[in-house]
Amino acid sequence: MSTLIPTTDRWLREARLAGDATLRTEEMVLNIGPQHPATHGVLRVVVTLDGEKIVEGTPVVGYMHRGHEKLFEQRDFRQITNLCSRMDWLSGLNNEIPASIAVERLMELEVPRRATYLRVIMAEINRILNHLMFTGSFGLELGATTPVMYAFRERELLQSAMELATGGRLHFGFIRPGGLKEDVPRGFVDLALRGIRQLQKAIPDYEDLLMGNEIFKARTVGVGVLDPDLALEYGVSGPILRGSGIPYDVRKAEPYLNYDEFDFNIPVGTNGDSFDRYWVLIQEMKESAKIVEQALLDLPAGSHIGQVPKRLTIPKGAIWAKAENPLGELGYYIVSDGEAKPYRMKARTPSFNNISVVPHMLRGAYVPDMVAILGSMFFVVGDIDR
Amino acid sequence: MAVSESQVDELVPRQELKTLSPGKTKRTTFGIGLIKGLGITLRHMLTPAVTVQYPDESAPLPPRSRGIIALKEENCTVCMLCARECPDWCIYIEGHKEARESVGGKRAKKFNVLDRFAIDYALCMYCGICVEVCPYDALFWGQLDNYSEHDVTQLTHEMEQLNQWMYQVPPPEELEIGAMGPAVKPAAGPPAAGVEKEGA
Amino acid sequence: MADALGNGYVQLGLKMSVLLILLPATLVLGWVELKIGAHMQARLGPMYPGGFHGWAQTLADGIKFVLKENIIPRNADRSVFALVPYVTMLGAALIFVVIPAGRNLVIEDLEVGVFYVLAASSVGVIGILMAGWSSANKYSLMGALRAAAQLIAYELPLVLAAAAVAMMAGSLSLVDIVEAQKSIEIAGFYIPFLPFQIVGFIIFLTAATAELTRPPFDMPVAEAELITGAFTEYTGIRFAFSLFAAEYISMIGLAAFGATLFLGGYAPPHSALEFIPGIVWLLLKTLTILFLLIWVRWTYPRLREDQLQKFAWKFLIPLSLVNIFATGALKLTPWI
Amino acid sequence: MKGILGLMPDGYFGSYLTLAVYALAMIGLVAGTLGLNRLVSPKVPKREKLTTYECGVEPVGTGQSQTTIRYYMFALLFVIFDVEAVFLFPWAVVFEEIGMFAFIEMMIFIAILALGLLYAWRKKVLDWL
Amino acid sequence: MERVGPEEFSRRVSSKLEDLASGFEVQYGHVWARVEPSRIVDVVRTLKTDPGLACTYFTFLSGVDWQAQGFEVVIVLYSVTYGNTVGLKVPVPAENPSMPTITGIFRSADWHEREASEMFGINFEGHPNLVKLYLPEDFIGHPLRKDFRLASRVFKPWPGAKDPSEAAGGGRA
Repeated sequence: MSTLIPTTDRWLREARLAGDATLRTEEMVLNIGPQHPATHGVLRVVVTLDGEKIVEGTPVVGYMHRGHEKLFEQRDFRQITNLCSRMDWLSGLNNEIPASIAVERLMELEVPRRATYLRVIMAEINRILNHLMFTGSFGLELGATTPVMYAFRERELLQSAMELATGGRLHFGFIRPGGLKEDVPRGFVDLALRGIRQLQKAIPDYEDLLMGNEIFKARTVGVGVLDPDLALEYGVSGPILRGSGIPYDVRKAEPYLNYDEFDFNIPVGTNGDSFDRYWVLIQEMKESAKIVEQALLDLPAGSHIGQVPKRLTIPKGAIWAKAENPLGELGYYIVSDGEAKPYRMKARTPSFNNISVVPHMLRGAYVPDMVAILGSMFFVVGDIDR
Repeated sequence: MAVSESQVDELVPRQELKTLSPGKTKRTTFGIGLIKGLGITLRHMLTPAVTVQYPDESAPLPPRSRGIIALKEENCTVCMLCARECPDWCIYIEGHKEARESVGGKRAKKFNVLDRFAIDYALCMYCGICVEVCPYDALFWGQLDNYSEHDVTQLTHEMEQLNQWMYQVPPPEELEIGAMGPAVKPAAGPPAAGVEKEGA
Repeated sequence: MADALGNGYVQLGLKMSVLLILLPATLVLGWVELKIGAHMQARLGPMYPGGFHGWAQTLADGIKFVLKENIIPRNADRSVFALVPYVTMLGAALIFVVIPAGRNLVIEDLEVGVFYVLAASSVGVIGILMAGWSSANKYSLMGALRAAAQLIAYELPLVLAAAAVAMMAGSLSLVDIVEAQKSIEIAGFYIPFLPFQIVGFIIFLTAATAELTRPPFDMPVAEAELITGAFTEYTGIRFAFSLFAAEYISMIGLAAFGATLFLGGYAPPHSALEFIPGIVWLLLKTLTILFLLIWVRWTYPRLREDQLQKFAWKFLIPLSLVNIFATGALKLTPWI
Repeated sequence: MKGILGLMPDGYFGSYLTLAVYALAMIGLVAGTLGLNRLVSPKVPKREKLTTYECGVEPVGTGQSQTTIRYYMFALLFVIFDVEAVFLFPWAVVFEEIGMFAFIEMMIFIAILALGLLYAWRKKVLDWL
Repeated sequence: MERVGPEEFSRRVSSKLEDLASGFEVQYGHVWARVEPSRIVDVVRTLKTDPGLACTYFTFLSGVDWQAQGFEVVIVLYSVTYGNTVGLKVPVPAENPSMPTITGIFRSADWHEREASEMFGINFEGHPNLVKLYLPEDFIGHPLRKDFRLASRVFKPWPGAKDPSEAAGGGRA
């Protein structure tokens, strides 16, 4: 019997060594993207396949390069704020915050407490919006079409709260150096609270629908394991880094705004696999909801913008300022030569580093795993390419 | 370099860093998750849908919603501020100076007269800086949620259309409790009072 | 009149009329699936075409498909590519020949009915294989290989689950199987095989879903990975036939087959309800199974091909072997 | 009753003749719709349109390449078990008449095959490479 | 292992890198230093491997064009253990800008160096695959250099001329 069924790998290897023509297989080069549902955006992954197993997978970026850094050099900071929100279009407000923090530090501007609170509220709502999007689309990539619809339902209320305040649904352009563009209108607090409560009620559904599901577990547990050391070396950040077990969150490590006044936890995964990353996302939504709730109930009265000169000229110098974007650490390195426009403004976007580690994770995975890996690496193509 | 639970506390002394870990999620027997999932979808099937049927009914737009930019022509002084501040250079203004008798009739004063005001919506990124910087309240956001044209060249709109859109401009809304407007410069008066919590 | 009905050709013609029902039934099922799926997702689904809850949505889709350009890519194997809709449709439609809608209301009561259905239902997979290979597209190729792998995984559990029913009934004719279920009668209630074959029923449903390449077993046409896999290159009416029509027709066929095997087919639940025609009961039972299939589709994510293999070989097949043993033991127990 | 070639439509082969007619009718239906489509649909072949789809870039190599299929062993096992199923059906129909003897005999047959499955399992054939 | 303040961390960095770098300073809570191109590999290695520094987290690498004064490559590393940021400024000459690659220490620098290379034209010696990252293969020029003009701002006249008559003539203020 043992000669009848040898272990397959030995058997195939022998056949290959013997040069058996009937068993000759070729490696296949396949382009996944730029027009592919799993890359949700114009990301291209060139994979070399042996059957369905990925031998080598390389992301090809640049299909969406819009030259943000060059454009920054031609604009003043009010204009830059509006440009920033277009990098990671799922978390526009979070993109704007570090840019204006950098200016505030350089100019030693004081931000009123009310503005800081509102910034935190809206940044966290934006984080929830972003996370909802990814929790939904991750299910979609694994073939479950329903979670994304529920996610959009929950997004709607929070989205309208943001729209009520800023007038925009994606590109908010609401942060200004020194505070906010304007104060929020009557009804914002109620609407945001309602949205948060609805989300808190709905989260158990997400947990049951996907995280408790045996098929989902089979598809994600142990798939796309990201080693914590590798993650650090690649500058991976955000939910992905925390999924790998490293509790690095700029909100705690280097508190900006007034995050140190709120009570929230940092969810940290243990295995660094797709499941843990998804788990971190869901938990972060809960924590963000907690922050928003605290901030809303505690919102102080005051002005929405500090004393800001009519014409912003940034004193000479350079600064590196960072913040915790929903997708990870977003920072700007700003060099100023004393004018209104920055001399050089480098945007360090989270998705760029996050996606550069992907080749390591794709090696040896199956094609369907690739979808789970890309889906759980949470990237926005505009954030990679800028 | 996974950080152990004990290390975590040492890392961030400023504030206790509490971490959650998925190890604490409960394990269930095979099949429970599958059945729970079915229960959720069934429950949703039996509850009413949350969507609105778009062309027939549409969700209300908030007053600040950025639909189109309307121009109140009589307020414009051709100061060019909007055109200068526009990050996309999408506003075109033309005008000329005209001498007019003022009411007193003492001497002729020069006025700026607006000849052309056009916005190229193909370039516009809806940032609203022009509305924000306009010192004479000549530009407003109007509500329109399905603005489109068939041809990109038709996206440049002249004064007539921009004036028409003034009818879409909603009345200004009230601010949230506790709002005090921009901080007042110390030179202009006493520091802004009442930064105490009012609650929301 | 009676003479005309007795005429073989007239009878044959009447039997063929079943075909005319199949396409409308596909459209209706497609619409039902859209609506159920939408409501499970807190949406309304199609509402406009036709007026009442968008009943004509799938009809409109169908007309659009007919009007669309039919593209065969340059590198494709043209003849095989064009043959695919015939194969898939044939595989789907052949099942109906033996499904009884009443004691005598069956196109052909083949003696090997169960066997025939199982054979006919796997023809469709050959269509997927042909589509994948002839497209000369790498995604399609992977889809085709997955389809072949899937055939290997689900065929055995399906066969073994059906074999257990054949043991219960002592026949392979579907009419006999229904009659056997009618013979189990307690206080006028006809007890179908379901309570005795609950394990078999679950195995059957699982394997049938895999055979239909429906979620969670839709790996050959996985849209998020392989972009509808084997049918990536298909457009217009060929796409509609190969993918949608074939899927919905075989879905109805397999559901009716399952209803016949496990739920008592055309038999009413109680002897007092005999006056309602058997076709109504068959339809109700078929719809129940269809709802189950749709329900599962809109709830679960997709499995991986190797996971399906493992699931089939390490769980379903041993389980169905045990089921056969249990069925045999049950039949030989004197008190039944 | 006479039929085509005297076989129609009753008798053992008659059933299968019905089947053949049914299949032909189905093919006719599909062919008819495809024909209708040919009549009414536009035909604008363009180079780009006829290119094989590969996510918007020029495809590399061919789609009809020889690739590793990882379920070769499953296929072999499948053949063995499918033959078993063929044996199972005739037995399933008649085993009640023969009784306990047939039951035990078949169970031995199944047990041997199950043992084979177990062996394959232990040899890790049931895992993909 | 404990979290240290930036001042204390700066002292540690300067004592460890005394021979290799200069110009240590703390700006906005981040430690900055100037490093000559020839020393950069050693500096980065020390920062990463020294247990007292443990800057294992690679934040970014980019450039600044100081025109006549050459380029400046900026590398920012972070120590998750000590919660501190270290920024390195590497002056690179304007003529034939070049510096050794640090991909040997941080594999992540691969993409960052490719980006800096195509945007500024800085050559990273020893980089395994220094091809363009974002731009098309045949793109000529280095977009982030100051002498590379933003095309849209060159072709289109400035619409914001203050004097209306000047604006009507399409002139530039």
